[in-house]
Amino acid sequence: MSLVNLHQVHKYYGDHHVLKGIDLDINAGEVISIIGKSGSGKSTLLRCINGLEEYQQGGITLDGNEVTTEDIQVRRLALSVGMIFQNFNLFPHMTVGENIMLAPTIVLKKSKAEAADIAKAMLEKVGLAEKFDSYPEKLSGGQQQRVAIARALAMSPKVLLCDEITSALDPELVGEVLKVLEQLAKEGMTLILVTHEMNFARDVGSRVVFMHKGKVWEQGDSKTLLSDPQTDELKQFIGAVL
Amino acid sequence: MSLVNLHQVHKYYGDHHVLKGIDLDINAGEVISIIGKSGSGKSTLLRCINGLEEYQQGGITLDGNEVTTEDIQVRRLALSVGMIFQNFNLFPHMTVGENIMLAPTIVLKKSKAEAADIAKAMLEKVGLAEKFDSYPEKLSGGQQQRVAIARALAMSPKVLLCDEITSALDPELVGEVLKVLEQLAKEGMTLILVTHEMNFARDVGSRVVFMHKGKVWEQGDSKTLLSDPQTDELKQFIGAVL
Amino acid sequence: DVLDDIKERQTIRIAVPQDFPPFGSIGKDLQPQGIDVDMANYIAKEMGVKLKIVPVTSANRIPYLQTKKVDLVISSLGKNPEREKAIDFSTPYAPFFLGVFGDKKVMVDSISDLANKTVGVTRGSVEDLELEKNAPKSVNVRRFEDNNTTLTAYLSGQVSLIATGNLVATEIAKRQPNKAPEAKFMLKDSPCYIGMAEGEVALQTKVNELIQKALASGELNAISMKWLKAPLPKGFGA
Amino acid sequence: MLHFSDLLQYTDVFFSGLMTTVELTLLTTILGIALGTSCAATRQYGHPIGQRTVTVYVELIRNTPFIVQLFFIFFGLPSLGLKLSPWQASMIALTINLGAYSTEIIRAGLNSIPKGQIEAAKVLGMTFRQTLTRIIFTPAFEKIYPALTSQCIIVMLGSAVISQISVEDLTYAANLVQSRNFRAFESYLVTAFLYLGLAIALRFIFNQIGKRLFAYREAR
Amino acid sequence: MIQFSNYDIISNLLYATQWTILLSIAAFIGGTSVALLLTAARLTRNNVVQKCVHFYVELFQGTPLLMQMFLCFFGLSMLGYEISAWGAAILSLTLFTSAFLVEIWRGCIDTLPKGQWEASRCLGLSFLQTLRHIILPQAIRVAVAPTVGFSVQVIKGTALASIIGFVELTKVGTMLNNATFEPFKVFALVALIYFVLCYPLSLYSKYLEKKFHVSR
Ligand SMILES: Nc1ncnc2c1ncn2[C@@H]1O[C@H](COP(=O)(O)OP(=O)(O)OP(=O)(O)O)[C@@H](O)[C@H]1O
Ligand SMILES: Nc1ncnc2c1ncn2[C@@H]1O[C@H](COP(=O)(O)OP(=O)(O)OP(=O)(O)O)[C@@H](O)[C@H]1O
Ligand SMILES: [Mg+2]
Ligand SMILES: [Mg+2]
Repeated sequence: MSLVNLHQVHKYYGDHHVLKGIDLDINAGEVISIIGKSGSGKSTLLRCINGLEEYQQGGITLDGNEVTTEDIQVRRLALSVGMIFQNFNLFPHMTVGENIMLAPTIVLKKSKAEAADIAKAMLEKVGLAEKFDSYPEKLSGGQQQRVAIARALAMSPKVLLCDEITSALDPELVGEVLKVLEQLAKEGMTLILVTHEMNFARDVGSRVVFMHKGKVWEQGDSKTLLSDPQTDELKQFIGAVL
Repeated sequence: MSLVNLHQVHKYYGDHHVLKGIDLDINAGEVISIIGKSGSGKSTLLRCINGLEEYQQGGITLDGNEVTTEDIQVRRLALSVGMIFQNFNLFPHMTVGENIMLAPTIVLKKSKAEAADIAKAMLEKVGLAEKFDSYPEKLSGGQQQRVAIARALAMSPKVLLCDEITSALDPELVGEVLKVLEQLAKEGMTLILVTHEMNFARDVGSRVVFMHKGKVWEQGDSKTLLSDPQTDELKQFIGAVL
Repeated sequence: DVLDDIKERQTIRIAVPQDFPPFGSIGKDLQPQGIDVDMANYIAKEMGVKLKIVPVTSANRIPYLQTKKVDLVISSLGKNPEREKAIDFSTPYAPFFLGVFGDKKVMVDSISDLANKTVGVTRGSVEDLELEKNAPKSVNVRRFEDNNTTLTAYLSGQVSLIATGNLVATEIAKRQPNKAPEAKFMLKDSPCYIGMAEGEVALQTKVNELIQKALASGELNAISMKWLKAPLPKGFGA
Repeated sequence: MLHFSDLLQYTDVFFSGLMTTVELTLLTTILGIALGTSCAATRQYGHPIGQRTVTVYVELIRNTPFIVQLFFIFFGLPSLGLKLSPWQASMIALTINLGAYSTEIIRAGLNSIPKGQIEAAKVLGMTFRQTLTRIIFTPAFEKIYPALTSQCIIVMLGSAVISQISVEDLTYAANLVQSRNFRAFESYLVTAFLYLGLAIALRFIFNQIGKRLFAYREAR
Repeated sequence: MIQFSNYDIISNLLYATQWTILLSIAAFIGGTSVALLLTAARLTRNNVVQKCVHFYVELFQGTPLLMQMFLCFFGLSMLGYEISAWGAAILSLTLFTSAFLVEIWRGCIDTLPKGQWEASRCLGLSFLQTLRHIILPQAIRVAVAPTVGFSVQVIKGTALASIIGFVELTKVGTMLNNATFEPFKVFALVALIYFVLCYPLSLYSKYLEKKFHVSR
């Protein structure tokens, strides 16, 4: 059975029809890249998957459980879905270590010591072991984003949602974040990424989903789709970005 | 004689030594791309060239005149140097037309009619003739940046300084701005660009200047430098960005 | 001097209370009326100049005089040594007794009974100074800016004892019979004087002359009858 | 012309007035900010009825003069059977006043927290209460701390009015001295500078506390 | 004995409201005029002038309005300047209002992005031209809302003029209270009238603020 399943999902902002019947099946271990023009509904799609936004029609299941925006449901969901944002959203008044330990202690009720061990292990993973006691504002953008990844990983999620997580970074910092993602992909983590990094999508991703006007316009194996787009819209998009 | 000349320029912010002896010669008609990591001093260098920042040692001349930060001097400089910023800095309370006409009327003392003609011609050039009466906020980022270029061009500068002028734009809007720059380069305008667009630097630029730790670390013909970097630092930088 | 100024101006500025019935309080038209106002009218008429009424509070009436905002203070002003250092006084023009008044339920018969009691008083008034001088140290004196506030404090029940003039207390009794304060004991016999800036001898002489004249002609007595419903005490002003 | 020496014998009057002002200021600062915080949280995230109530309270207080509020509480409420000492009435009036203003200020702070912070907490599985206390409050207070400081000082200066209902604060001292020695200008001038000193001291203390509270800022 | 009917109370309060309004308008005009001068002085970027303005602001923001009134009223006369309660109230409210408005307006000028100054400079505009064409038009739009908002503080500030004996709304309130002994009713009415004066201004200020933010 698929890990994430979307079935005819429709989403409106008021009168604005943003998602127009999305069908999508994602299996454990897949690395999905969602691409598309600004406003095509990529972020909205991600946010529906983890209950940050309501949808009005259709259904989303995660690991067989229905996704809704009820508080309790969202909190239960948070145990299996991690999310990373474009602008990091680290908590500025906590050290890197405290940022990572917070949810394991107050949500998973782990002891401080245990949480600290997890935090250290996760920081190790993203290559920032020495930043445990630094405050976020002292880190570069790339480092902050890696901390955000570590923070999400500390909850040992089954899926990681990433919304343009390298767009706010200076170009020379993009690489270090992508490297971490690549490592995660290798370890078998299920990743759903909204991204403009075509090279990454092609080389690391298993599948590319092209969204256009609130629909999944075209999807398929990442290498073939990007080198041989079928629709004019995707051709044009690839032309503009590359 | 060179159009812009920098000789052993040193610049400090307090104790922070930001430019450490910059030597640079730029001839009329050249298209210079300045690249380098964040914090390497690229913006500072540009801002010294048009008198927005003071420097503490060395000398800068433009068309033979010394550059200082005195008010009168800067205003005289403004007649031959145009600058375009990352975040456009259009005047939000004026229409596109008024934005462009402002300096020609109150600085160059041209008549309204004459200034309007110039504004229209410049808007034509950047492909926005029909936006004369729009307010900036109604335009997309790419269009705003093109207006900013038109505004600078209306003063018929000898050099145009561009500080990462596409970094704040959505990827699909970058192309339209670069196309305008390319056109200007073809017409023989001297351009000094701080940029992360390596393809543009290679294809359109005549020379690339790589800055590192406040120094001009390496420079040369754009095609050869980017395909055959000499220093480790540049190699690493190119590796990270491309 | 001030007397010349008044003549030149053809106007005399006199400070009167507006919160101290029956000496001065406002009518429906917000204009002051009372003994002090009648007295002011009398002085102006006798001097043959126009009258400009300036409403004041007990706390600020002396500063008004010192800062030459007014020529005379006719504001139920009592005499004491501190004040005599700051301003000059005429002869008295109206009788006045100071006392402590209050709720029937509060048992107080003399100044020593005030120990550990709370008394409301208008700041800077003669009764304020009397209490400070003679009352036991343990008395809790609450000082309010003007008589308005002192009375309101009593009537709203914020204090159950106040130190004030006999006439003021009578006035309350007239207006709010159910809350009429009971006289507890007398603090001081303190007739009212007209105040003027220090060293204005000409003005002082003139004012004293006019008071004597009113006393002789029965004018003062008439004012007393009108507002106090009683003639002046025997030997007043002698 | 000026005789400041006449004030010397009243030093203890001024001092005790100053202490009353300081005492009331500190107390109302704490109570007022606590009131403002709960009202702001109610207004921002609470039940619609709670939100409406807070709005009415805030607008009523912000649009009427403090002295009228004070008179209303001290003189008006006893006719409803609620008798308060001048000190209590002042403390309540000042607290209610600061509460209303700080509600608006703190709400601006809550608003200034990027939505992303709240979402980040949400996707980590935190409850709303946890998010409020651990994620929102500290940065929100830091952002509005200067505004809050200024408001507390404004309330402290506004407290000069409570002398009108016989609270023996600093202004009361000035008035008392003035009614005894008739040196109005001198005693008011000295008092004005005492208030100025108090304002400066208060700002300094607030800054010091702020440095402690938001120590992580210093880590830069 | 005089009896005050509700009609008498209300008509007297409304009569006094005129004085409150008049005093507010006078103080507001005085305050904005002085604040304009001080803002202009501050923009000269002359160090000494800026220090002076700063001191002025500290002084009048750091002392109670009531003290300022006492000093204007009793203090100035003691120094030999004749001043009425009305004059003292206007003078002290002007000082108070201007000290706050200078700060508010400075904030408005400071919120404009530095890029606006730099872009103007790069186009060759002089300092005065930049002010006139770029900074002030934008700053004024930002400043309207908080300035209207502050006018509410001015109206409320006029209530203190009652303490130096100026007969306005609060003063008449206390006078009527003394004559009627109905503090609850009188002060509730007084508060209501202030609310009716101030609340529309508060609402208008909020509306302007919103409008400005939307059009940004
Ligand atoms: N909170 C919201 N309220 C109303 N409309 C919204 C909201 N969020 C997004 N939209 C609209 O929904 C559409 C899809 O937005 P979405 O953010 O999903 O696009 P996107 O593909 O992620 O674009 P981008 O690449 O710019 O992030 C857009 O037209 C946007 O204007
Ligand atoms: N106004 C300033 N005050 C103090 N330090 C500054 C200032 N502006 C820049 N710096 C410092 O000077 C150094 C060079 O900054 P500069 O903005 O020139 O770098 P840059 O190469 O343009 O970087 P970026 O790619 O991030 O724009 C940096 O270390 C920066 O922190
Ligand atoms: Mg998006
Ligand atoms: Mg830069």
